[in-house]
Amino acid sequence: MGRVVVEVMLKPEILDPQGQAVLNALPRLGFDGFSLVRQGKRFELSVDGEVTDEVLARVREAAATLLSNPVIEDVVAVERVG
Amino acid sequence: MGRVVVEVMLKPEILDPQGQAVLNALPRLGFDGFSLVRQGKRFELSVDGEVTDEVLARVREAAATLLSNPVIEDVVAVERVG
Amino acid sequence: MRIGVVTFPGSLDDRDAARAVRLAGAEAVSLWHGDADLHGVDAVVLPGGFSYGDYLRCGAIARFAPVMGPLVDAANGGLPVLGICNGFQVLCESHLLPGALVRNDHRTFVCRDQPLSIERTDTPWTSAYAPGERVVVPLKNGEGGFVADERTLDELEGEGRVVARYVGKNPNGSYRAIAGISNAAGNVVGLMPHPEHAIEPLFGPDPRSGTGGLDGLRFFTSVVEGLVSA
Amino acid sequence: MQQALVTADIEQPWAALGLKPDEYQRIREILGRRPTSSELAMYSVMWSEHCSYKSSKVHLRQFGEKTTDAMREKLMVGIGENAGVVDIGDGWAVTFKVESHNHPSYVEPYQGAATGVGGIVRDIMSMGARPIAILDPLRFGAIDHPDTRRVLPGIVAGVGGYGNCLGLPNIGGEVVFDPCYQGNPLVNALCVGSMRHEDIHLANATGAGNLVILFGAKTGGDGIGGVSVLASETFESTGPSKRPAVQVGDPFAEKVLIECCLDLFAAKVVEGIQDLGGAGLSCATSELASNGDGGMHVWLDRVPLRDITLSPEEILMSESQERMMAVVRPDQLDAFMAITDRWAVEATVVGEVTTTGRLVIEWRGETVVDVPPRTVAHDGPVYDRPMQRPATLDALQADAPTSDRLARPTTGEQLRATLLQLAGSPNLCSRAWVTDQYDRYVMGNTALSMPDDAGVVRVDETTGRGVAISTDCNSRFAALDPYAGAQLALAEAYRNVATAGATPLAVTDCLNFGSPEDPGVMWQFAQAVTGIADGCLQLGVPVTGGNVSLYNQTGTTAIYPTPVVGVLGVMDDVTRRTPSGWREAGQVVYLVGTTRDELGGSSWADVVHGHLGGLPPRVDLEAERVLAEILVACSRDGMVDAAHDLSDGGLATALAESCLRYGVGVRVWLDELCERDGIDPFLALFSESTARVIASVPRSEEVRFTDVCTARGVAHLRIGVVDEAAEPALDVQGLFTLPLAELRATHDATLPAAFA
Ligand SMILES: Nc1ncnc2c1ncn2[C@@H]1O[C@H](COP(=O)(O)OP(=O)(O)O)[C@@H](O)[C@H]1O
Ligand SMILES: [Mg+2]
Repeated sequence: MGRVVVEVMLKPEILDPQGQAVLNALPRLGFDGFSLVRQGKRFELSVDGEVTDEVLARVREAAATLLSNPVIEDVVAVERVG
Repeated sequence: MGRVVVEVMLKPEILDPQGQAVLNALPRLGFDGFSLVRQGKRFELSVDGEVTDEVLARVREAAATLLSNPVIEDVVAVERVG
Repeated sequence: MRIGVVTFPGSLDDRDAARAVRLAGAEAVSLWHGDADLHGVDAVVLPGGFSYGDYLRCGAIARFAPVMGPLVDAANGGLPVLGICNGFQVLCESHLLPGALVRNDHRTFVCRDQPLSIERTDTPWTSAYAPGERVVVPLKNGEGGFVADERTLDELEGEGRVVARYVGKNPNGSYRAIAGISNAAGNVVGLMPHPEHAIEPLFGPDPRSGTGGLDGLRFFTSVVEGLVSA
Repeated sequence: MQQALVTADIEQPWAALGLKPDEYQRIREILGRRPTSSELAMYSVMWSEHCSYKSSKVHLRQFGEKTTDAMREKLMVGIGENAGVVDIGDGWAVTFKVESHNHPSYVEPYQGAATGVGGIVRDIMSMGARPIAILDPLRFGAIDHPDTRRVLPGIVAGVGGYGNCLGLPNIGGEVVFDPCYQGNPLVNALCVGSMRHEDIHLANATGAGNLVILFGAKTGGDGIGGVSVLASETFESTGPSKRPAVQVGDPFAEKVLIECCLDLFAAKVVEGIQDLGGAGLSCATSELASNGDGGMHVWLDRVPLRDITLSPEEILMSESQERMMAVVRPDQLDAFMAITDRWAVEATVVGEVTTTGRLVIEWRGETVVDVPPRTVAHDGPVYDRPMQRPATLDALQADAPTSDRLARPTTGEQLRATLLQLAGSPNLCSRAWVTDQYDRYVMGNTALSMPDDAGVVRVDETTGRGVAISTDCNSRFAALDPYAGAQLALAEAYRNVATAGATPLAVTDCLNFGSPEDPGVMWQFAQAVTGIADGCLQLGVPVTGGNVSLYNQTGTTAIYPTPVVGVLGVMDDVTRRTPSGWREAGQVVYLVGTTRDELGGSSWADVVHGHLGGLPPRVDLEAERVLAEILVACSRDGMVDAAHDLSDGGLATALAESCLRYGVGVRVWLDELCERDGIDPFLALFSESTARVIASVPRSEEVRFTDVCTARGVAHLRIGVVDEAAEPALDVQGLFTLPLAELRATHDATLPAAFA
């Protein structure tokens, strides 16, 4: 059984209230020196067999069509793992 | 300016309705052969200076306390990038 | 006059939308997400709710439902389509409307009586309003922040496609306080607030906060009258 | 099974599973052998305090015993089923119940609260009803305690996240702060459902050969927590010992399940139905069987699993959410499956109804359970635990807030400042920051919700028939006197429902207390139950169901007794509902009821002096009953435009809230009131005497209104007039003027400042 990880982040120009909230909370907990936090998504997809190049290509397509919305998000990684 | 990426996933035994929804949607879009999808979070934290080991240690602590909920989530990665 | 109301798994305001259609004098036809057929309706409402739990992104999974195939074609062919809240999100994910809806800037779900100004009145859904008219309609969403790039926003403004705008405090961080937009032709309208919850006295916004609590009904009478006279 | 006979004397982990030596012994007697590990798992969860009510049963019996035939008249299903059902007329019935999810919400606030809502909604569904509204009585530690900041936003987001996604309007609840809840926040959730009389379903498995179907979510290792971890470590079976103690909710799955169930009911393909909640399959199978023909055969390995490593014991104990169990005739199986398929709900035949009188469960060809189901579901241990009135109570009751001990405001300036201080205090400030996170519009039937006295929803769209509900409990009163405190909770909820214009019909309660092993707590519990039972008898409204939550304590310190009472009332036409705010200038404001020097446990003593002592206000249920009659008549005949009940914070708070509701001011005079009741302006404004409301009466209705009060011998007095000035204010003549803008700013600021 193989796995593929897909990572999706909001485009830099899109407001990210969750990242902002984390940024605001950090100093309150004593964590200083951070200038920006952005929060995105990480998907782990398991496939039955091996992660062939063909599988990877299909995941790339799914990442671009279903797992992300290109209007607001970028797919930053599609990678084999494990 | 340096960056650190933190990745957080739900513990394997915790129900992940979002991942489940994606898994169910994939075949309807013609993407077959997936056996499991889990959805987690990816944070990008920017720091003012360089990402020293000390910074990394602090991020690790923030990851364990603020960025994840240890009752239901695991921190799967804390890494320097860029 | 037959107006379709689509039910996805997780749709919540479908029966409310059907009630609004009936009160506006038309027949409400229930359309099922898994049925790739619009059954000859004269207009369609995509109601609010949490289709597929709003998992992944709001509207992202509903977009691929079988009913959306004929719906997209019909919308491109001029069929009046109104997407309310989750329906708006589905229309954006389907690229029938530009932009996207993201998590509210204050990160909490908000339910409130929302003042709006109706800015475009030449759509089939807003023809019964006066340009610039101020109305109060319930707003309830967790991911209602309308976002798009600057060029798209300028284009929407330039072409007069901002259908409704929030008045007063921006409730969710929407860019340029946009509450609703239309496609270029005007037949497809997406709206974050819920006009179907302001159609009966005493069951909508406090009468004190607006003009009697019935401000939403004209979204539905607009399309009915438009279709009758067409 | 074989194993159990062969190794009859093996040491079993009964103690680790929470069973007492004599309980384990009883299980052996019932079975005539040692239990298998699966049987032990079942008995241990079903005989737990949570499922068996072993400490509370002897007291709860009063609810049944003190229900007269007259009170049963509208009661279609009483205590003992998943939820009670009452007849509201025109062939409509409603079912409602309140439940707690306290501890899970402390561990994981969002999921704990979310699954609390999910659980009570399934109870309502299992009666055959469509859920139509939610209320959420909540209690937290001090507002400025760091843990409150951790817990409250998550709990509120969880209640909202789940309820909003289900499409159920949230029409009321409570938000109370008190240090006694610091380590024990209370998350109670109430759900109401409606149905036609003929659609009532019950949880029983009858008809030999009928199929037992498990449907909804797959079963995972959720929510068996400590018990399960222990279990998997000690049971003879293998399996990973790491199971999540936290249940995660999937509101989308539950929404689909609701619609699916309603389609199944409409198609009449369900003979009996039961939700899966606490104790999961152990509970569902044993209850269905023992309420039916008494026998059931289950193939446990057919249960669809999310985690294939689960042992049979764990499958039996799992509390995975969003599951239901139905009993279906074989000839209707296809129709059943067609409906579940349409909603993409997984459904599996896992068993069959038998006439053996035994619940037999098989796992991979081996019998792992063979028990009389009643012994699991209903014949658990019953304890009559020792009770003792706490020795400290006398001193507490003696410490009355008399004027020589607590300084009272006297001047207009002081009274004004006191009113403002109360209006901004955590327990009296605006709840909007919380309730704005809840959808109150969905379904389009909400006629009243926050911040009015009761939530009101329409049930029948053609006639407007509907119900009103309120939940209340002032636990400070209950701490001073649990019997009176419980009756005061009942009285307040009853009054709230009547204030909205509805005729009170039925009661549900959620009894949140400390450890039953503490005789003082047990005494409080018994007092509170007796108080509610006696009160309901006097008011003529039956208790239809509820929930007990014990062990709410940190170390040896228990929470204040918190018997939350929910009252449901009916209205022929909800458009006649009475809101809590006035709107028309010139209308006359009446105070109905009598005001005495009653400040024990009051908001004033708490907020201004941090004081709790003395006796709570006097309970007068006959006065409440008559007041309710007046309020219902007023709503039906259009005699009042607004009415608001007086409770926490007394008249001052009620006036402030009625002004703020629509931003319309009032001019008030207190001289006559002070003279009539022999009190001073301070008492007039801040005393918490019960059986009182204020009402705004159109001038044209004044005669009729006063006649109605006079005819019933109820004290009533004109105390003010609605006054729409350019700058609306709460003006107490001769004492002070408080502009509403200032009042609102104070009232609105508190929760956002603490949590936004
Ligand atoms: N957690 C909550 N959820 C929904 N509504 C709430 C909640 N807490 C308070 N409310 C609503 O806010 C209003 C004011 O609450 P409260 O002062 O406790 O009412 P009362 O004193 O009349 O019982 C009521 O309408 C109540 O139902
Ligand atoms: Mg009240």
